[in-house]
Amino acid sequence: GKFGDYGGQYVPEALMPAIQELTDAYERYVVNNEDGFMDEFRQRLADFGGRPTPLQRADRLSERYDCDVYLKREDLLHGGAHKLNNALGQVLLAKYMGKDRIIAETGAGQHGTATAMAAAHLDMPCTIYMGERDINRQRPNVFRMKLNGSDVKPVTAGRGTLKEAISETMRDWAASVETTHYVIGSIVGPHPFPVMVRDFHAVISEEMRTQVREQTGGLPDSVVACAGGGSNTMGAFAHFVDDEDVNLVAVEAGGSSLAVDEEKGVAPNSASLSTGDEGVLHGARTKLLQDSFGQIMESHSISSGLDYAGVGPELAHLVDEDRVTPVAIDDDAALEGFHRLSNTEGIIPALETAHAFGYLEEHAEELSGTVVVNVSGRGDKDLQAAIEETEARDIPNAPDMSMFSEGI
Amino acid sequence: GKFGDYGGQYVPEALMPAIQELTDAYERYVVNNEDGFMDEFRQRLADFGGRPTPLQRADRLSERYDCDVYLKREDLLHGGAHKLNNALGQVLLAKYMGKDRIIAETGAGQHGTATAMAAAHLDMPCTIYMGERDINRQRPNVFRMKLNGSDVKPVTAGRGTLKEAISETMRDWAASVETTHYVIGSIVGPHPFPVMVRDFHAVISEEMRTQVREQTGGLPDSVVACAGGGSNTMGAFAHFVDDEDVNLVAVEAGGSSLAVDEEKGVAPNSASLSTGDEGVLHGARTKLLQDSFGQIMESHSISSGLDYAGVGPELAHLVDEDRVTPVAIDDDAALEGFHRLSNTEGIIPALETAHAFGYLEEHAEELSGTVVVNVSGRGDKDLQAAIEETEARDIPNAPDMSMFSEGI
Amino acid sequence: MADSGQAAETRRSDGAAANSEIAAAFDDGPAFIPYLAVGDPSYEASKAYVEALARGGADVIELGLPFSEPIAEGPTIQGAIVRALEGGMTPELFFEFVEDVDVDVPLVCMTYYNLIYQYSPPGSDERGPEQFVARAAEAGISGLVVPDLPAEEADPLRAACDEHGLDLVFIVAPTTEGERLQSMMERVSGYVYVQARLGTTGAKSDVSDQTDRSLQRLSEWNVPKAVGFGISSGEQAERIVASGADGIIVGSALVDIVADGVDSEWSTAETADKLEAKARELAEGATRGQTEPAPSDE
Amino acid sequence: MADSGQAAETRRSDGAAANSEIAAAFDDGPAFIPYLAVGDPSYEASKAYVEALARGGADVIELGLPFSEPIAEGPTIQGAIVRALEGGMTPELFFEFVEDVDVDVPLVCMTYYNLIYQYSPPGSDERGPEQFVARAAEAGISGLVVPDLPAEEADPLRAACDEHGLDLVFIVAPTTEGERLQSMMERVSGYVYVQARLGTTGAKSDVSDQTDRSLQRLSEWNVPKAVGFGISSGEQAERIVASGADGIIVGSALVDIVADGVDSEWSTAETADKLEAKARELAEGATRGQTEPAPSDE
Repeated sequence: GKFGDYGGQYVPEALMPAIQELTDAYERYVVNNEDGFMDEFRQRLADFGGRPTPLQRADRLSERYDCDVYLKREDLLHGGAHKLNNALGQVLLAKYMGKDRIIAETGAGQHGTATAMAAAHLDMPCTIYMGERDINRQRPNVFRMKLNGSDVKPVTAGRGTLKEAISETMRDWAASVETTHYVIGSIVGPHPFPVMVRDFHAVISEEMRTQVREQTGGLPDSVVACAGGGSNTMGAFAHFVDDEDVNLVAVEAGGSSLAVDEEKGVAPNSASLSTGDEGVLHGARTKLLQDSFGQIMESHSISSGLDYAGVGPELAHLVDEDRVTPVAIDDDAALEGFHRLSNTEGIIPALETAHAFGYLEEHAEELSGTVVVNVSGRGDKDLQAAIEETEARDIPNAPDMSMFSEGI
Repeated sequence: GKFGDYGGQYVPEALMPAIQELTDAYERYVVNNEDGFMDEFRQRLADFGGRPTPLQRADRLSERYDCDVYLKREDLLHGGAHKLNNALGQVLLAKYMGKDRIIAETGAGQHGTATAMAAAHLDMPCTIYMGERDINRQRPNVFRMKLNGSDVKPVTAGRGTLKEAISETMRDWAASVETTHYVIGSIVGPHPFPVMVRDFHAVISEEMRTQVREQTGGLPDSVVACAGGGSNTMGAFAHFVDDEDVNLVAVEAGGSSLAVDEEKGVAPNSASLSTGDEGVLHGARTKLLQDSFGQIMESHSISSGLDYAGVGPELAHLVDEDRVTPVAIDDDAALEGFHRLSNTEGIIPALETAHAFGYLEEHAEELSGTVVVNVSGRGDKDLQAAIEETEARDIPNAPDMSMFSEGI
Repeated sequence: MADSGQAAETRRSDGAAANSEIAAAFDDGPAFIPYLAVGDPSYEASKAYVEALARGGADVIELGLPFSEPIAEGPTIQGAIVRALEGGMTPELFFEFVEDVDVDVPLVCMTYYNLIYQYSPPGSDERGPEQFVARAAEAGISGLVVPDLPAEEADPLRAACDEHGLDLVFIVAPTTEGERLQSMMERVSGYVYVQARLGTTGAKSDVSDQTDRSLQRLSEWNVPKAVGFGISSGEQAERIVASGADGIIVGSALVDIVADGVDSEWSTAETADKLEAKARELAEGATRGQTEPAPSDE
Repeated sequence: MADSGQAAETRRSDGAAANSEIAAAFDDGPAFIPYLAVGDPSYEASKAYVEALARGGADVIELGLPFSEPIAEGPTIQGAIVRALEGGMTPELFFEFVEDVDVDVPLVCMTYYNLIYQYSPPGSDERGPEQFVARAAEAGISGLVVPDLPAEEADPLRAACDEHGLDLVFIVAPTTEGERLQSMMERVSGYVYVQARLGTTGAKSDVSDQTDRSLQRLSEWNVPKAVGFGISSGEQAERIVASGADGIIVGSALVDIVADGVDSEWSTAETADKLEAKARELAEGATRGQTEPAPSDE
């Protein structure tokens, strides 16, 4: 459960037995494929999820950057993002463990919708906690969860966002731990979540490795993925960690600035790998955005899915070991990347994913050979945000959007 | 170019040379794979589009209907519907033909978004005509087209809907035919469009046939697909037409009633296969919703993608030959099907697709053996419509949606 | 049937009109052929307008029978069709109009194929081209133009026209060549509608030099060549005729006047006067074209 | 260091408190241990409230040092923490408060591990448990409760506590069993916090019979057992003590009074009076529990 000094199990005592039970189940079913768990998981990922996702050469980007840019198309997974890999794995694991109920929290709603889908598919009752403010900002996702039969519980405490929803889900779990599994949505939280979520997403790099060999005859020179909590990142990196010649680039949300406003407790970015300090949050020791007292800062990113003050402990460790290079890409560059992929390749990426394309543009001179970018999700969910954020800036490659000034 | 008495080329003389050039190109590239056209098409469908799409057993539906229900997951194709098969095929064909511009019309925006994606992917300038009223109803799709770099031209004539957009696109084509290809979005229009669009979508049933054999060891007993113009329908049927033992069921939009209001020129349905008469529309002889004078009726369906007064001539012919069974499913049953697939299988279907699930429920006693349903598209685009239409009715299996009364 | 078969044979061999009135219209110098949609904006107004065109010098008049999906029309004529349909125009009313309108020039019906295909006379269950043409002939229609009916699909209608002594006019586009041209030449009668440029109907200030090339391509046809698409002034009419056209067809420039009348709430008489004046300008232009030498590039 | 090592060894062998004041608090009948978040809703008010609890009969007081992500707390205490943070509470102010508050019972600091892990004294660059515990000891804190620090991760903090003579209280949940129970028993000192039921903190009207079972599981531990989670009345306090608890811990029921005071804009004195009265009810209930026979099912 440790990655160097990171990781661990910093949770209330009431949850420890559940964490231990989960650790045991993880080892039996996920690591050792007991009862054919991993076989069923992979079959369902194929049939229900649509795996394998393609590895596609991006012709225009390759020309622009004078190298071979390949796109790993996680945006084509059911639900529109890599999130399903993990949600499906955990809900299935809960079934194997004999749990009869699933809970999860969600901020922007991506993990919530993936969990709701997986729960419907596997016929598991599901409750999803979501801050009231987030509910109002992400109504289409709330509706999707309800359509999938999940119970969406508004959390009114505090500011009504992800942090409060996490606390509320922890509370539910602390009270229901014997019958309920808490589906954590990234490679964060106490052990075994970081390794388990990584293992469920590792199918991304497993496929990537085979596909890039088939298409280019060798391994990639770089693998690039955006990083918030880091689940798509570790999914894209996992099978390349031992290949020392493959550069692994984790692109964080640089937000509007890497500076912090300690007075207000606000970091206008989510670059915990680049700028964070070691600390303990949500059950694990990792790199965090925190003030000098250890209070967690409010993070910020144009993409709500990267907007988290922590990061997976394994990524933090790989950065300390110089195996993974963290790069911060700011909101403006991410938006430009969003528009570039949309209008030159015909793929509208999630704003999270767009950061990886901002990286290609800003670090073009460092690119060479084969560069694989993990297209972690599609941007349909971000249309309104893209309009507002594009209008607020001068983005040279954006289409004329005057007709959308009042929203879509 | 004929299917019995249906089909043909009823177009203005100015377009005939283009139609003939297209016929020639269709035969060379699509039928005879000249210059490896079909190979490139299939490769791009795989890498860019995400083919093959899975064939998934639907466990809950299978239990409910006491047979084996399989879902062909076209909703997982890039863009969220089968539409890309055809759009990518035609844009690529236009490139092989040396055209340097693409035009298309769109009503609900699904064909427009697919064409815009394909055009961006293949670096082809693209203009899309869309009625002004449709633009205002489908703003997210308009935005997606613009993000993909297409020029969206509002059509203000008449009522500002699909009919007017078709006329306007025809006008553009009549003036620009030498340099421009018109990407028609369904198996309608003059020859070679109905066969060409069918051939591009036939990959659906080609995959389906292999997959169902792999999973069940035999052919399906029935293949079920919704039918508007009929492109997903013929795509799902094409490779089974010669297998006389496979029932082919085309599920049309029964709207609110199969009766017509001749006075107002309105058919409150889009059931041209079940209730239409032979006539000539948009270049082909086929079954139409028309008044006794031959004026085209305004059709209606809860799903804008089925809302068309005509249908592909090949489908009309197969219905006359008793090879395809047309069934009309009304708005209420379609909505119930929408909710059923969403909350029992974790897949939110397009409202078009939902008609096929309405069919399963209403004709449950006729189902047996292996029933394959073509899930032609995902429902993300329909969330607002689903809220409004569900609220206006008493749908027993819908979630509580009171919080969405004001929209999402 | 034997008679009509013979008529067709005659037509095809000599290129003459099946309908003597249309043939006569081209005998006497270049023909001016205006178009209006019947029922735009009302039955009565439309009647006054058509009569005004005749007074203004029309040699043949094309009467549009409005169809709900006019895919070959530009926005101007589409507007006229929408107004006519909203005013309640139907095929049967159209034929009554033909019987009713007080003009002594041949009338050609311009419509889309579905209305012909679906037509059934009041009280009858039979539908189709034969029924339509019979009723048209009875009402006094001399010929038909069907923009969405290519020569390849035209045989049933051609046969019905032959049977009832109607001409069937085809449209030749700038892009029409080779076999298709041949196929049309074999089926056309009355006159050939020479499309001056690519695109749909609509008044344009430039008249393309594609016209000259089109007329050259048709030089061996034994049928009068009437040029349409985009003619809006007497001067243009003059140039076209001087280039060798046997007639000019004008639609959108006249429909524009009807539309202005609707928008500006002119009286029917006022609009009719403007139409008559415009018709006169065009007819006179056409006449000048025949007497003047063809304009040179100098 | 040698000394503290010895202290730890002593503690583990005999289960006694490392801190004599906490040990003393349990000597004299059942201990009443109330909780409040420091700085809720302000430094001054909070001081008055804590002093009121002491007057009401508190034997030990748990003082919450607020952390921004209180994952183990119910909504009531989370609300207190939000108010305290908005009021500007910091670790340094917390220690000043401890030095400042006028009570003569032992004070236990309840907080989350990140604040301990990050703590650095003013003017120092060094961070961590050792720094935190040193400052806490200096300020007069007698013990620590860290809800998100399981026994497995507690060794650095345990060592610092031993060095500075502080107790480290662990929470035993209804689900804690076997090796984990053992591991905690080896590390606990002062008292063990027995969680009465699953869930997070928060006043409930029912007190689960899980309490009885938990107390039985811990019967062999040589450390006082204080039961918390959901106790809100003197009657409940009485029952819990009668079941064998050595003390009761009450947080949410008191924080509710503070929250009511904020909502209703009571004066600080008014709220303090209500807190004192509630404390007295609970303390008296606990005392009754010890003298009465345990309630039977009859």
